Amino acid sequence: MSLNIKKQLGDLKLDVNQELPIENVVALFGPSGCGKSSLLRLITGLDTPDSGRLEYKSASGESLIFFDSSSGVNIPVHQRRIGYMFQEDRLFPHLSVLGNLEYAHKRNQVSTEALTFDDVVDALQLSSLLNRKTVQLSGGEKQRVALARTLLTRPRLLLLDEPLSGLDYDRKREVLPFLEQLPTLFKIPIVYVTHDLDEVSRLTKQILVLSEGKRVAFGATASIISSLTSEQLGIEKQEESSLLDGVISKIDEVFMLAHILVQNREFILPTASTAKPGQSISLLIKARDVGISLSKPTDSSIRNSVECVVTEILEEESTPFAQLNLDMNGASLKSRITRASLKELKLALGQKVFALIKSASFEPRFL
Amino acid sequence: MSLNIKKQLGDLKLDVNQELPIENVVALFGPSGCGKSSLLRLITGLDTPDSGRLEYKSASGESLIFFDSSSGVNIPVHQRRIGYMFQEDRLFPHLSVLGNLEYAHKRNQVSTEALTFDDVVDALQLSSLLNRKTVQLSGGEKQRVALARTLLTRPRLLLLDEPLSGLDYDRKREVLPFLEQLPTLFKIPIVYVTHDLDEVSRLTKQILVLSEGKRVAFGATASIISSLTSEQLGIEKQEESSLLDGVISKIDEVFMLAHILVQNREFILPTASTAKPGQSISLLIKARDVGISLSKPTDSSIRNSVECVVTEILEEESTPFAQLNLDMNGASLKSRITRASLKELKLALGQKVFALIKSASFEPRFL
Amino acid sequence: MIIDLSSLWLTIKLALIVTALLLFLATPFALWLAHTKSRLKPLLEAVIALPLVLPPTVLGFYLLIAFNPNAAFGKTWMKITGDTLAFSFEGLVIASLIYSLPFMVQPIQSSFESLGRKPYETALSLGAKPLDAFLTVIFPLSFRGFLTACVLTFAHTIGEFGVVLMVGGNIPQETKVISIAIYEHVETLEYAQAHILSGILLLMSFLILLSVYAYNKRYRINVG
Amino acid sequence: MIIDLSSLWLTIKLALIVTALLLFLATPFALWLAHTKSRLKPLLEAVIALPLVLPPTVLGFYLLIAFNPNAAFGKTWMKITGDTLAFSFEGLVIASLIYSLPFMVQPIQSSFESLGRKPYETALSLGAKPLDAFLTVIFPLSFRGFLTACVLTFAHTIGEFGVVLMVGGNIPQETKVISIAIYEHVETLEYAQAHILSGILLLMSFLILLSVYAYNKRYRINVG
Amino acid sequence: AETANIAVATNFHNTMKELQHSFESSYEHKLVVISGASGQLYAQALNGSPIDIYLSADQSRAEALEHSHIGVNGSRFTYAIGQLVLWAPKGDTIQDWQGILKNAVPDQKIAIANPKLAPYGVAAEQVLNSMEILGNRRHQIVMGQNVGQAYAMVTTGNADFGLISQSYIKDLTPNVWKIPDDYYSPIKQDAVLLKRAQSNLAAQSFFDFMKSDTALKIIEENGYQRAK
Ligand SMILES: Nc1ncnc2c1ncn2[C@@H]1O[C@H](COP(=O)(O)OP(=O)(O)OP(=O)(O)O)[C@@H](O)[C@H]1O
Ligand SMILES: Nc1ncnc2c1ncn2[C@@H]1O[C@H](COP(=O)(O)OP(=O)(O)OP(=O)(O)O)[C@@H](O)[C@H]1O
Ligand code: MOO
Ligand SMILES: [Mg+2]
Ligand SMILES: [Mg+2]
Repeated sequence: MSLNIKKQLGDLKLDVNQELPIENVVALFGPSGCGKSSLLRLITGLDTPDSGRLEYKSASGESLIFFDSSSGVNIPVHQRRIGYMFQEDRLFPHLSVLGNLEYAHKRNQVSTEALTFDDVVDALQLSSLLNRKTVQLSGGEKQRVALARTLLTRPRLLLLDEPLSGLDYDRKREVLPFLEQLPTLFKIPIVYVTHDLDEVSRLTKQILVLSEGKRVAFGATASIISSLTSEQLGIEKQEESSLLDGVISKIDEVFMLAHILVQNREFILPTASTAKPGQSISLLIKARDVGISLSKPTDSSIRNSVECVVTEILEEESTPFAQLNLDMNGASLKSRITRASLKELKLALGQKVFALIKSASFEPRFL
Repeated sequence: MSLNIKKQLGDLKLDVNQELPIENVVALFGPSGCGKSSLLRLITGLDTPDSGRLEYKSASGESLIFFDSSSGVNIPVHQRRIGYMFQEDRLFPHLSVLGNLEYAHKRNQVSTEALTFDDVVDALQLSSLLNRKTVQLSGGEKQRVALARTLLTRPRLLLLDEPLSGLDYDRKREVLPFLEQLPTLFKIPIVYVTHDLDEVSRLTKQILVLSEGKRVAFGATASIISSLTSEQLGIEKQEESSLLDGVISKIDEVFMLAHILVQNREFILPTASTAKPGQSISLLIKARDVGISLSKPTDSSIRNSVECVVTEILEEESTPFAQLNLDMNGASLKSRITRASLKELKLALGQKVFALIKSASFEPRFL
Repeated sequence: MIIDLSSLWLTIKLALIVTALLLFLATPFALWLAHTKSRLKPLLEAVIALPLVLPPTVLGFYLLIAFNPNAAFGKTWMKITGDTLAFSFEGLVIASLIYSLPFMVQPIQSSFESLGRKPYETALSLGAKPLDAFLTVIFPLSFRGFLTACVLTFAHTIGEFGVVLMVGGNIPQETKVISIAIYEHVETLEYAQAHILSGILLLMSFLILLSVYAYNKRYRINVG
Repeated sequence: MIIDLSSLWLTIKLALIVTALLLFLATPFALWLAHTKSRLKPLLEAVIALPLVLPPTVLGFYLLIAFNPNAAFGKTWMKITGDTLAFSFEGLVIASLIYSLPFMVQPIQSSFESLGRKPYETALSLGAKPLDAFLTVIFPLSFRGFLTACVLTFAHTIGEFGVVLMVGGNIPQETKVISIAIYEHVETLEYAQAHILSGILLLMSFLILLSVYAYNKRYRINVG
Repeated sequence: AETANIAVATNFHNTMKELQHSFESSYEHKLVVISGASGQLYAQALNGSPIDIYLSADQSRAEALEHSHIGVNGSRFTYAIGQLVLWAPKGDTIQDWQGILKNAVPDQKIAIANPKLAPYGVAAEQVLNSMEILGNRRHQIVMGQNVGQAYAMVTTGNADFGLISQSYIKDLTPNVWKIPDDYYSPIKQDAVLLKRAQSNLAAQSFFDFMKSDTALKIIEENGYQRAK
């Protein structure tokens, strides 16, 4: 999708020029008020840009101009076939849960291989709620119904605005894999707004970072998360992470561990049953989960100790912490340790160290 | 506060009988649809229980019967002076942001030592938004205004229903400390609904866990989180945590580290500048952040290695993980390691091991 | 004592036709008024309410002037339909449309305004075409406004007789509505007949209104 | 040619008093209707709309009978106030109240219903007393419904003359409202006077309505 | 000086104004004129409206009031006899009135007052009956509530002919034809004094004045006949 959009929103000047190759899930990330929801509204056609151009290119090569201020094109909302899950509750109060779902379902029966009604109801565990009135739903239940309703529009493109924010861990764990499948199984690309880095790393391959209405960065989730600082991403320091691209070399089926080669270094990590040797995967490693040792530990449960070279040392004066950038045979890895350890271990630039990563820091879902 | 409430809500039978000693912040925790919001509505008086009794006892000993079905007492909402932040957006569309805030402010000028208008506006960074119409706010901005408006009711008791769910990390980091101060600085007890264990551990001293309308557990946050399984808490396995009560023995001001004695074992953790020796604190330690070593490591950045005895070993057959319950001189600590490590280290019940905890896993905020 | 019920049917026919026509005419207009940002809006709103201000017979008098086949409007109508407007059922309908327009427009517009754009937006985003979205979302959510509008229009058209008398000419089967019949009885001191006809009219209207409201109650949307 | 403007002031006085009184009487009633779960609701709603159905003169006839100092209602009034109701300004006010009640109740009730309970709950939870919550939240958020109700009531009371004619008795200075004056001019072929008085009435009403709507436009709440 | 309230049928309203003028200039008293439909004024009087004299458009309602508990028995008299005219603004002035009515093409309308409401309507009905128009060409008849409305229908050009009171057409233009008396029973308009007026000098004086030559002259000038 080719986005080139300008729009004045009160004090905020939204101005985004970006090619979004939406094969799969693109995260839209940025601090509150940076213009994420406004951008989605412009893509759906609910609002009209002051100027610019908006062109949709599907995976199959289909190209549609949704908006073009120079030629005066402005395709109406309902013809764009974009599924949009609003940030706030927008269920229809005059319809039951079932009525709300069928509203989308009936109007969008496009192809036989698409998501079925039951798929969606099952995935979001809505069968016991179908006859409820919408006022009788809890916050999380509303959120799930809204998500289901949006999915049932079987759109060309799905825009989800913080879809999981009201859900508890259990529900998130159940809904996330379902969302993960959508792009590959049902060929529905997703633009996903969230404040949650876990969701970003798990769901998305690419990320567009906004700040005050402007594009800050766009690229592979791994490289953006590794290369931008927490300030640039608008996240907490201790959430700063590295994303490493690796290939599974071996699966240990008994202990459910995957041996993963990243730049010829081996990581041993918990794995989900679907992982296969040869598969390439990306590892999100939080800097705070990476410890440093001068020697390779032997009798501990910490399974991963990889040799690295210290390339950068950033002491955070007003905090107890320091951040290390490590070079691991060409890949870059961040570590977050206390300034006390930094001193004690007498770490210096160019020094060889072992990065310690506990396997249990990874959930199989990261694979 | 003495809660004894029954109410039929569709299929859900809400039945909670619990004494809530609300000196500070009590978390209300439980899966989506378990009745958290419904319980808050009953406490505020917006809904009326089918039967039961609701008595408020303030820290100063003041006792008020809000509701009693046997004597027919039912104090109206506005006389209860309970601040309630609804889960969904309830800003008044006919008032500006300022108007919304003043609505609460003007009606609740009870004491001079209470929160000032400017305190709240500053804490939630609303000064640039004051003249906005509410439709011109982003999701997170709305959330902050709603929180501010509730705070400005200067209530006897504050009920917050997922107040931070729409906020980004930066805002959360700014708002949380402010909420933390409320009970001590302004003598406002809080009942806090959230799905986020971090918020629970950071803000709350006590926790009430609900499931399907019934009380599952109530007690000190530390002990509940340590003793209940993730299933009982309705959280993800890898979020399972221990909470240890400790006392600060020493502060290292240079490196901003606190030495903390827990059951005579010393932990060295990053600290915030406000921490003082002698202060008691609770440490939330995620099981997945606790590694196991047979010997005490020497040349690593992992500062904390405490001697423990293995008291329980739970292998999770269908996952790569195992969970260890450790006894640390009387306190219990959970560790989550791979089953592979369990085998390799030949761990057995009663065995002495060192629990490894990286200091950086802790943020100063946990102190 | 002869009770002529033909006037009752004529009245109900007139009220139904006027209500139905106004529903179609007023709805797009109300929609436009509710969402326009035009500076003309207050002007149009004021103009719509104006016919109310004139006493019905006087409004009828002015309508007669307009209906005159030599006046612009009457002439145009004559050209198009080959018929005069005054003293015809069509004329009654037009007069009632003008007279009752505000009763239809205002409650509908008012409910559109309080509904806002969100439900409509949501429906579009779920793939509904504009008309579909209107019928399946805006209409049911503003149902109470439509109901109010229709009840006021219907009842008012039934009760109206000043305008009707003036432009209708009281032609049996054509323009002699029940309100005129009751009025006649009152004027000629036939109070018994007046009571009976009024009774019938009230009872019928009451039953119609009651069933409408009872239906509405069952149907009612729980907005919280 | 003498234009008697006293009738204009009398009319405006009547319309203002009726609108103001109805606002106070109808609002609690509309509030109750909007939120009650009583089975009587449709019944009451139908009854309120009924006065509309009768031709105004006929309604006036029945009111005249009720106002008769020998009838129950008229007698009670006589006892309390020492005055007869018929042919007095007070009588006009009461008759207009009954006649215009549905115009006030229905739009207000309709907007209360679409507003739902949420804003009210929210206001209470912010420490507002019920009346305070009503005035500061429910009222402004249903403002458009109130406006519609007041405009319809006001314009309708100005234009109403059938009922007024009957119970007022067309007594100069006391019950001779402008609509009757215009009506009389039309009936007695004093068309020039009728045009002038109509023109004045229309212009005044137009100006009033225009300023009301212009104010409303500025004031209008953006619900999205 | 005293004041009397005179309820007057609409068709007589303009004449009444002249009578009032003449009366007030030679007496000390004042009159308040309340006009309306005869039936309406009757109902109001029965229910306590403050009128002293009732000038009906017919005899029957006046009679009913006279014999009610508020009327003065024996006070009733005929103050005027209405005359019916045919008014055809677009008519052919060479024809007589019968010719005009007979030759009216089917879509031409004849406006009359509603016979149920106004005596002029009754008279008009009698005329049309005698010419068999009512039987065959009913659809051509349009009715106003009263003579004034019938007049309005003609004057606005919507009706082609009107059978109306002569009092409405003071100057007999070439387009107005008097309908001979024998085509309809006389339209006798009766006056009644009400009991509440018995001690009211103004009412008494005006009631007498109505019978005076001055008054009768004015009444005649306005298109009515003197009662015989
Ligand atoms: N109609 C409008 N008029 C003026 N300002 C507006 C309008 N709509 C949005 N804004 C402002 O534009 C900014 C971007 O809003 P937007 O809703 O896109 O933020 P967001 O990135 O989605 O934030 P959040 O994560 O809090 O939902 C906000 O500061 C908001 O106040
Ligand atoms: N008025 C009602 N009638 C019937 N059922 C209701 C009603 N209100 C709530 N419920 C049901 O009661 C249950 C509890 O709802 P509640 O809103 O209290 O959940 P919650 O714990 O706040 O969940 P969440 O975390 O999703 O907000 C839900 O299953 C909801 O559907
Ligand atoms: O107004 Mo009348 O009663 O037809 O003369
Ligand atoms: Mg947003
Ligand atoms: Mg909830």
